[in-house]
Amino acid sequence: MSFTSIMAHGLTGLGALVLFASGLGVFRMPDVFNKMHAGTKATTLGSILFLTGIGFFEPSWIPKLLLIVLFIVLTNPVSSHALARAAHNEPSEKPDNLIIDDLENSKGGER
Amino acid sequence: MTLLAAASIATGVMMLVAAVAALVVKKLISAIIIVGFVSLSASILFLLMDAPDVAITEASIGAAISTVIFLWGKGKIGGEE
Amino acid sequence: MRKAPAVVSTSVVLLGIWLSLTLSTDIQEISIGVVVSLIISISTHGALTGNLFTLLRPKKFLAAAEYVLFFLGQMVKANIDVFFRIFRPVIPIRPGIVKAKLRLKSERAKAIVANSITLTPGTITIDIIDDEIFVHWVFLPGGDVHEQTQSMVDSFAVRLEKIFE
Amino acid sequence: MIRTIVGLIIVLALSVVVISSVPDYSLPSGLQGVGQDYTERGVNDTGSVNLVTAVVVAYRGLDTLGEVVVLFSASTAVVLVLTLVPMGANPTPSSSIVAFTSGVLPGSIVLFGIYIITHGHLSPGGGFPGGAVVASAFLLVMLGSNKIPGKSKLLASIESLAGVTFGLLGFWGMMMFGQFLNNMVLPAGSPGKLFSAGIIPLISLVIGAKVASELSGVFSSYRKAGGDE
Amino acid sequence: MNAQSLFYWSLAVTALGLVLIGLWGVLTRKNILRIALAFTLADTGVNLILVWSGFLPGRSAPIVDSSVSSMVDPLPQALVLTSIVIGVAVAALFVVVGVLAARKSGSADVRRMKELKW
Amino acid sequence: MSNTFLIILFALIGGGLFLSFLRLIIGGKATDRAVALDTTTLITTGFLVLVAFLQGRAMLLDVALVYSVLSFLGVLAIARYLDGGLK
Repeated sequence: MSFTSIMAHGLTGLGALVLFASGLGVFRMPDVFNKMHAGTKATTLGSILFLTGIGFFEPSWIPKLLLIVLFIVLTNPVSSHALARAAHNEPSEKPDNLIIDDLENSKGGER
Repeated sequence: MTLLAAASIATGVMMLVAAVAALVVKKLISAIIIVGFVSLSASILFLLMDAPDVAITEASIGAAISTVIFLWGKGKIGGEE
Repeated sequence: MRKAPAVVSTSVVLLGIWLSLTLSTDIQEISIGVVVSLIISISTHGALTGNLFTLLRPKKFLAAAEYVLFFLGQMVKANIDVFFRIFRPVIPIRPGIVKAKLRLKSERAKAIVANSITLTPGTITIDIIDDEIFVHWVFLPGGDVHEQTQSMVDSFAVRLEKIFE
Repeated sequence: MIRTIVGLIIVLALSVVVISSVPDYSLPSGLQGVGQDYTERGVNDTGSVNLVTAVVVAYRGLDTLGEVVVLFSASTAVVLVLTLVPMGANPTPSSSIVAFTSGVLPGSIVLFGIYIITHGHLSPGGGFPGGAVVASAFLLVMLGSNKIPGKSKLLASIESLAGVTFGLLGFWGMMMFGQFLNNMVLPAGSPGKLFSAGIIPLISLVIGAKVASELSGVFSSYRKAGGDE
Repeated sequence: MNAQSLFYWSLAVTALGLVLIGLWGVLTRKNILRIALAFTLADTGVNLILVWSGFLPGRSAPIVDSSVSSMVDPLPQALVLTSIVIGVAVAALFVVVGVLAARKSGSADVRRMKELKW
Repeated sequence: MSNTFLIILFALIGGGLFLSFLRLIIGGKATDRAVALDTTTLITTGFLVLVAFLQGRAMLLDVALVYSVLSFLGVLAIARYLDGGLK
């Protein structure tokens, strides 16, 4: 077992595990915002680890894999943020378990 | 080969369940989201059927453009189902 | 002409993207890539990267490198946090949305801070209204919540300020 | 309720008919007819490594011209019918992060679309998916920015220019070799290079421009029907 | 039944099932946009069947390479490629006409679109 | 890559895909489904890369790249719709 082989197996395995954890998190978490915690962070790191691991298996693919990683890191938080904003703005979509909610208060002040 | 066969069967089952769900689910917006998933799994199946060109086309059309067209239509009709 | 550095740095980045897409260093690919990336960067006024040449100064380069390392560390921490949370039988949550002040001025810096906060432990950005940022906590920290949030936001903002000023 | 059950019965009957019409459930042994021919001679005939693009652009180029016409008439119909839809309410403005992203990312998405279009003969892709990707960049601008991009004149001229160019490229082959859309009016080059496969890259580019401008035209007319003038 | 033939026929069953589900939706749903969704589902199913008709398990994608010995049929793939793009244009037309009809009759329910009956 | 390891990878990614798919079908509110769709597309990107690796052809990575870019647009469109930005 060489160093590359160990890194490749370890990173792909870990990445797949994190991707699985994100799926589990999206399934188990109770409300939208908490689902987003699992659905954004875990998928981003999971993709990074998994694609880097594949890069250790196939070194000539590394530029393209890096490009996929770059696009995921740039776009994933944006879509998640847009969804979070939508979930907060729409009264029927908003979860009711928030302990404090400064955004609602500041919106109330504006009206 | 066995792995790919298992993957295609699993994807196909998920796709059929999602297609039925898209037609029976209550809200139209949920139906549109689920149709997005159907197109995603169709893209996987195209890739498994050795048709990467078709997979790319399905991904580029089904992921964004057709979703947006339906959302626009729903926004223009307005009101609940 | 004022935007020339931004256009040049954008087209360099776009050329890099093109070459990593084609996975080849053939002369035909490079020439077409140069033409296409120049056209795109001129017609978008170099919006992709802005002026990247300021990063070549050693001080700023170090600041940027520090930011990236800090961000990666925080992201790994975030995932360990999420990982151990979702495998519990009962998921421990104490959610809340807290606001904090953001001192940064430029849109780019604001977007980077918001995206970094979304990817780091326990927090996602809900909205930015003017200079206030609204952060959702999965588990509200003990003590003064507003102070904790402010210090978390500042830990990113201070590092970014060194890059953008 | 009665509708659902009748529909279910019809569909089940249809599925029984289809399943019973399959003669035997074995694997076919190989390709027959024209498919076999294309896989054997495709690279020598057209110089294109990607045989799907070779079929779309070279062997069946005339069909593709017809399909582009279908796409054109469908999108024109959409735009025409949309002028009958009255204006809607004002949309909510997007947040600053989304607006910023929609200003930054479209350039790289367009670059990506151009990569897919120009490498249609080397890797998966070609005019149709590449044009859709370029149209998606336009879509991102419209989703994020709060202004309506008003370049429909440019779009219309690109669209008609692309259509005319397609026809002219076809007639070029007709004049030189007496065959519409003959591929070999340009040198075939060595397969695998960017400049190879005759006029296939050019026609891919034309198809891409056509698809992108038509889909973008549909989007911008949707947006105009909904916004306040 | 070995793995290859299972792979082959399961794809056919999936594609056929999608067409039938889409047909069922077109026959039984009442909202005009829901019918349009069912229509696109059937469209996707038809595309899957067409690509499947040129597919053989164990061969590779029709992009010639030094490592490739046998390929699947490129012709159905080329047809489907254009069919998908045409399909989205047709769906857009469907949605727009549906929007007009819904505005005329005041609801998206097809049973109340009296002007479309003849 | 040994066969067992490959099966483990397929099982983990497929399991994650299946769980987020279940959330997509069971739902709750529309935003729950949208988050599930987002997660599904990202896990699928990983899956497509794995398939490309199995076939050993770099050009299949284009599919994963297109998907990762355009699924973002789809989710963004859904978010903008729920926000009232697509009237």
